[in-house]
Amino acid sequence: MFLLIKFTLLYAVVLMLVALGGMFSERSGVINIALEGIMAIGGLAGVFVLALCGDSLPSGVLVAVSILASAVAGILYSLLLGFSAITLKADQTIGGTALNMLATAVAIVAVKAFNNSSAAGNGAASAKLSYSNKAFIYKIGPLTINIFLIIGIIILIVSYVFLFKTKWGLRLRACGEHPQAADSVGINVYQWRYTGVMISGALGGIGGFAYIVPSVTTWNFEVGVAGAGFLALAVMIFGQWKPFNIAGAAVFFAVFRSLANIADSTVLANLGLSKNIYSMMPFIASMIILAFTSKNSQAPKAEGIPYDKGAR
Amino acid sequence: GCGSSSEENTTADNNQTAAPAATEAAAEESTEAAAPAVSADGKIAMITDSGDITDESFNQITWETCVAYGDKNGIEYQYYKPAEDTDEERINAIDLAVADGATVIVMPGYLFGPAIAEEQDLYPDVSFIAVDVTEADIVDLSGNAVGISDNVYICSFQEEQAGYLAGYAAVKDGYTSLGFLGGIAVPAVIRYGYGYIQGINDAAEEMGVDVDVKYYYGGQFYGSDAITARMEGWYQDGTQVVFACGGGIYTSAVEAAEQYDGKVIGVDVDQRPKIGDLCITSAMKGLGSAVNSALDAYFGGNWASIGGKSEQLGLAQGDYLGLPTDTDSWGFTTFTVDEYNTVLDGLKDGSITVSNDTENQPEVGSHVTVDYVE
Amino acid sequence: MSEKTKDVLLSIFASLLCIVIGLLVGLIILYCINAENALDGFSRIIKGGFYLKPKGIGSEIAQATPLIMTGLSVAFAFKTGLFNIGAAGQYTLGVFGALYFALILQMPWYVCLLAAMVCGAIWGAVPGIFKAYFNVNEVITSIMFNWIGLYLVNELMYSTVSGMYDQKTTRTYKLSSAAPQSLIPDCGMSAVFKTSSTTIAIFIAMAIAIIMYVVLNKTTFGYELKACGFNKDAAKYAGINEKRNIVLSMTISGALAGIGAGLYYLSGASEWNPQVSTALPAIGFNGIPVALLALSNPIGVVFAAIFVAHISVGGAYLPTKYYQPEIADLIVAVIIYLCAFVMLFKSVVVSKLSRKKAKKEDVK
Amino acid sequence: MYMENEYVIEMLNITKEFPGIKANDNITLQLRKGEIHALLGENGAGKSTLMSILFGLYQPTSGTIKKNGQVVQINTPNDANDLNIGMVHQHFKLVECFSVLDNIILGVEPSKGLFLEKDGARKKVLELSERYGLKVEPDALISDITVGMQQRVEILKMLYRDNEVLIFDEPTAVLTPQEIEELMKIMKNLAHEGKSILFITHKLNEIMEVADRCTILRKGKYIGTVDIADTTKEELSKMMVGRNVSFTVDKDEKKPGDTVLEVSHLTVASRSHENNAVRDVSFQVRRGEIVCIAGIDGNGQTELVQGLTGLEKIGGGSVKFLGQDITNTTIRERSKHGMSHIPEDRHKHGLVLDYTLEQNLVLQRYWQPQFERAGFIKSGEVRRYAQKLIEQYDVRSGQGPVTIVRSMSGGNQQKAIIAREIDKDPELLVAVQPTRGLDVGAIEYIHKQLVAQRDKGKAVLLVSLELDEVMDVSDRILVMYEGEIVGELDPKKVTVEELGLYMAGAKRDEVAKKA
Ligand SMILES: Nc1ncnc2c1ncn2[C@@H]1O[C@H](COP(=O)(O)OP(=O)(O)OP(=O)(O)O)[C@@H](O)[C@H]1O
Ligand SMILES: Nc1ncnc2c1ncn2[C@@H]1O[C@H](COP(=O)(O)OP(=O)(O)OP(=O)(O)O)[C@@H](O)[C@H]1O
Ligand SMILES: [Mg+2]
Ligand SMILES: [Mg+2]
Repeated sequence: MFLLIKFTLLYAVVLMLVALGGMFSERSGVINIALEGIMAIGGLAGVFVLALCGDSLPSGVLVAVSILASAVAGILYSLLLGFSAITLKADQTIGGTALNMLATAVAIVAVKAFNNSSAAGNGAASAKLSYSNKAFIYKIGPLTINIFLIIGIIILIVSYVFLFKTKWGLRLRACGEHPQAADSVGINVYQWRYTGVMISGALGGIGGFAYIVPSVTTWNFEVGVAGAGFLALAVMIFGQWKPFNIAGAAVFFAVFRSLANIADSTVLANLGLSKNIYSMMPFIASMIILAFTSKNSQAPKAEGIPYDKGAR
Repeated sequence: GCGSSSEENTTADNNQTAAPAATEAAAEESTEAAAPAVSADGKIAMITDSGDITDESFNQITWETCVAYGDKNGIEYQYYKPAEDTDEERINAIDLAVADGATVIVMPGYLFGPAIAEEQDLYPDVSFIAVDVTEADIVDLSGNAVGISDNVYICSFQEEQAGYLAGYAAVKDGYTSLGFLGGIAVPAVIRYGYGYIQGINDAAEEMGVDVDVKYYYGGQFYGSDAITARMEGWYQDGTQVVFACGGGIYTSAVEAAEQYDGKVIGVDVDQRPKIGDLCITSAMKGLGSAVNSALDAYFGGNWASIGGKSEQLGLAQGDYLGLPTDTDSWGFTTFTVDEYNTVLDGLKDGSITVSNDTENQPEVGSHVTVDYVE
Repeated sequence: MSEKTKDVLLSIFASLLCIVIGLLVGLIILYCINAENALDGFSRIIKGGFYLKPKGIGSEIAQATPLIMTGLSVAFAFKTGLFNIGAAGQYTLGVFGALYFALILQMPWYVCLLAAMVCGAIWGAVPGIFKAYFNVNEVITSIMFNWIGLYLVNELMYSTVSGMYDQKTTRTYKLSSAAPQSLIPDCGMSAVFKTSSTTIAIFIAMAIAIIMYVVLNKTTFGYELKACGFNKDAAKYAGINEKRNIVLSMTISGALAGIGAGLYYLSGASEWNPQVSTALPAIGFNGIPVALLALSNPIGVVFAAIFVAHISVGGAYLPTKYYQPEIADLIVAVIIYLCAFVMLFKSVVVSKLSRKKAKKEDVK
Repeated sequence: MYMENEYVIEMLNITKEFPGIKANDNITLQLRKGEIHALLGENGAGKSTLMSILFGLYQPTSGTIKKNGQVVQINTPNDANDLNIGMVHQHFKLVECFSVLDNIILGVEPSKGLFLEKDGARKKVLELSERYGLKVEPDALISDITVGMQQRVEILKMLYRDNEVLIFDEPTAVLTPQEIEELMKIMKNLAHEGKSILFITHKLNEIMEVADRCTILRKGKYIGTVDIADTTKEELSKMMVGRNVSFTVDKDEKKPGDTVLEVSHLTVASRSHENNAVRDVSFQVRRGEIVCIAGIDGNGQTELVQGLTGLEKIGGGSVKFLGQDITNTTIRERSKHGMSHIPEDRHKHGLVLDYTLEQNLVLQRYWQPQFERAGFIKSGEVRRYAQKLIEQYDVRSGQGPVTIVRSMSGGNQQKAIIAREIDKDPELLVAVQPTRGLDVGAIEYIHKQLVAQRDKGKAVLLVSLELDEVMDVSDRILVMYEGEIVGELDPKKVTVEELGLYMAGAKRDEVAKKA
């Protein structure tokens, strides 16, 4: 049971962080299908920091620096989406898809080049990085939690406050709902859309790092983040672009994801369901729920439509 | 701990020291002896089957052996990765290697069977060394069995014997709740696993204790969050030791073991130096030394001694399999090296037999329950 | 020159521009990693399958075939206003259909191909139904059904249906030995390319591309589908059943991806490995850049797919001593990223041209 | 007044080019403090463009802007705001899912520390609304309030920002005569308080009523500025189009025949607003008459037409067409039976903008044997047919039949639709706002076509928001208010004012409902 709670929390925080990122991007009007790739790049940067200066820094500093690195890398990578979707007004879904494919290739080549330079250099380095995650993990009684749980809760609350209690939130949302209206009252739509995309980059990057670090100490970048980014997109839609709903949806998805991995050590082992079945379930569940809720979807009205100041 | 880079520790030299003592010594000797005869005008090519040379398993061990051999003797080497996981691309990779001037091609993995069948006669001047490949694997693309030609040497190992030893020793040492975490269910992995269960069974019957085993293939040769989670579940559920048998997948078992004071059994080479004390032993096979001696035969002008041969290397043939017995690597508390040697002898002289059937799950007695997790 | 040919030339120019930039980036990457061998590596990529004649050409053909189909799948959806990111899932289902009919039912190849098509079609239809009747965006549904499909197929092949998965090779049984009647005939092509799996599949794919071109441009059915794609409200106004058409578009799109799987696996080149469960077939996703590169023109898809197969194969011939094989993936990915801008390149060129024209007219 | 020659705003020699068109060509406009200055011109004359430049949405290609005699740069709406210039746009710029208050404060949000502080804003808004008679509910969502209230929100947005120069772009197009009356009062009130107002409208009466001066544009060029006191409606319209315009339509007495369309107790649900749905509507349309549905935008006309034409599901009641019950038949069936439909939104429904002109001209008929054989389109036949229509209806475009429709001007797009729908030779022509946004010449032409249909003995159901059109073209007027028909009127007997009362729901005729 503790294990189920542990893994549910672990995955839920990841999904929530990334889904919140997606929410910011979409609330500003940009569909961010590149979350999967952003996660991979953010995770890569964070892990690089851990692998490079894992021993030389005090753990508090290490945690801060590595998380910062993942956020910054996520932001930088998300700027590629911003550039294509906002500045060049290209199709957002297509740009995002391209970035997803690019991310894995970049991560593999980068890790291999890194391993090559530090190892024998015979061209045979692996796409794996090893690191220590001790600084991120805490034990409370029988329950193991990681630092991202705390960060996640803080970010959840901050997201809510930012979006609904500050003027920036109001402006960001206006850009996703009616960019012409925002523009006409002097709000710089391009700037806010970049802001939205960059926040999603930061949260996606941290989310990718949070996905990789607490559970393992070696990561093979050939798999990217194994579909977690797409799952987060589903969580975001499921959560109807609202922070607390997203948190709830993340927990729901996380329960199934955990079960897929640990069902054989719980009472559910008697059901004899295979991992594949558990893996399928959150997707099927969200499809069913989407079918019932989509009629009154809360999706930002202007999402996916490039804003062209000159257009009428 | 395991936080250190895996690269340094998995070098070929480590392989060699990790290989069973007798074989290793033999390999060393022959290298030394044949050294003057080694002609450097060959070129080694190694081709991976479906994985990467960084799988921390057969591909990597083979590659590192080739690298060490090449560096030592000043021979050029390169590896090739087929564009796709298909026989055709493996064939293309052989063509490419030959086109690049390779004179001896090393191929680890039973998947090379059809490629060898198709290519062996096309390049009579090129020598092929295939490990983990059996005669049954050498079929042409339509599935008809083909004999091997003189320019081909294939060998495979009786991993079930190493697995047997590991399982037997673990139960003898007092463990009653065990796990098997395989990588991809390739025949070698299955043989390890099924041997492991047979060893567990024999020890449990002997001692009359009840033992339960969880048995699972992760489907990958690397650790990941999902596998770690599963292992945490096992350890938390009472599993005491897990035989992590699939390249880098051991990292997940180790992660989980560290949190729950569990133990791990390594595979292929002695993994205790890499993993640390929670690795109680490793089921080893002499893959590196087999490759090494085959290369020696080729470059030493003795190809004829192995060409056209298909060898199934087991304890009857030499010390190709076993557990590490150095005091540094001996992680058992009650089980002794003497007891180990007794079983080892039994396997060598055939008084103990281990089935190598990979199609059917091994039969177990009333003391053992195996939970095959899907 | 008529407007239409001008437009076609402009499209081709934009696509070529994107390819050239992508390749240049690739060359720069090669230089950064190992300057000495960059040119040699680059020439291997450019030569593609021709570096290893004739087998390399054979494998280029083998890889291009399913790519044409997934490219057509995505392009067809694009033409009808939908983004089918689910080709990977439909392809996966297609694999199951083809192999089930081949290995279990021992059917001739065309029946198996049909089965692959139907399975893909079903997996495409579902997002279509969700879009038409529940107003759920097809992108998100397709993504979800990709994963559902992958887990489902793996579950079916690995444990539910016995007789498909070969324990010994850890993948499905080889068709050449277990179901030779299900292999697509090669009509002597294998001999030409010294391969075993170069079959007429490539011609089937090309024929389908031509059929798709005709259907989209010459028939009332294509007229309706495209009308729905451009403006579904106007289509509805014109009495076209736009919901049915959305479902139909996605169904056909899925069927095309399914056929792609059938053509590939029924050629006997490869077997499905249900244990590698974390990855969707890349061929499904690579259909997207192929379609983009071709600006969704079915004939263009054929060339784009061959091009992508060409540099992928070439990438595999990179000397591993200096370069990781993934460099090829990286270059393809860069080209894909640039593909998102093909339309943009095109409109930039158009506006440059029209500005020039306007200036000329001003002068007059 | 001592500031007689002091201008608040001067736009001097403004030129604005769009690709292929000079929307403003050397235009000069001077606005005095405290005056209401009207801006008049045909569609596409460049009025909105000029105002957008003043508001910082567009940058002029050349020319200067002065505020109080100082040259200023207005690069963004922010700059305009800083100069106290505000604008109510032709199409409201309100975020639908935000509250009224949020829309008003957007861009100038009062904050305390990091957080929004709305209480002060709410007080200020209520004060302003009290002072200028602009009734709003600060916490209602925009999507839930009427168009009239939305406009008040737009005005409050400007007042909240303490703007001195107020631009109104066609503010009256969507209002009832009574609401227009009210707005005129508010504008005078504002001008009296010292605000300077720029006012765009197509309605000469309004200019005559409130404006002090009027600047006229034609095809992007400056024609002149006149004092309203010294001019007449006729003079203004002549300056605007360059010729005398007849404001009336010539037509004979109507000779109604059999009933073509019979609607009884029709109910249609609405997608967006509960109160816009059609509720229990009954009426008939006969051969040889033009029946007009009048009403303010958003009172159920759209849904009514969508129900009749099959675009929307009918909730209750029945529709009989040529004696047959078509309540639940498909759009295609209705079309086959002889119903034509000129849709309200030509871009949304009427045209596939990315198709060529010829493809659009067969949009309703491509499946007929004339154009189809064995599933294939007879492209030669389509070309011939398109050429015929283009010639007959004088549809102008760059490349004839193969022009992509998106590149055609709005007027010609509309003509293409009208050609297509009329050439179907329908029994019933449903025309929704067929002249929306068109210039006078085009309007004249379309009205002639409608009357010609009627004279051929066809039935015409016209839906229009333009009172002039309603009065001129129709033979019978049905007024819709909040989804119901509240009056059946004879255009020859009713006055515009009375019609306005019906439209505003102030007057209703119970007899009409039972018809
Ligand atoms: N963003 C734009 N891009 C291209 N052309 C434009 C753009 N905005 C306006 N135009 C063109 O400039 C001309 C003037 O348009 P404008 O909207 O100013 O007219 P208007 O006088 O306001 O007309 P209306 O009475 O219909 O509102 C038109 O021909 C229009 O097509
Ligand atoms: N979005 C656009 N894309 C391309 N061209 C445009 C666009 N908008 C306007 N134009 C061009 O501007 C010219 C005038 O268009 P505009 O729409 O103002 O015409 P209009 O007769 O005033 O009709 P409307 O009632 O739609 O305003 C047309 O020739 C058209 O080609
Ligand atoms: Mg206009
Ligand atoms: Mg205007």
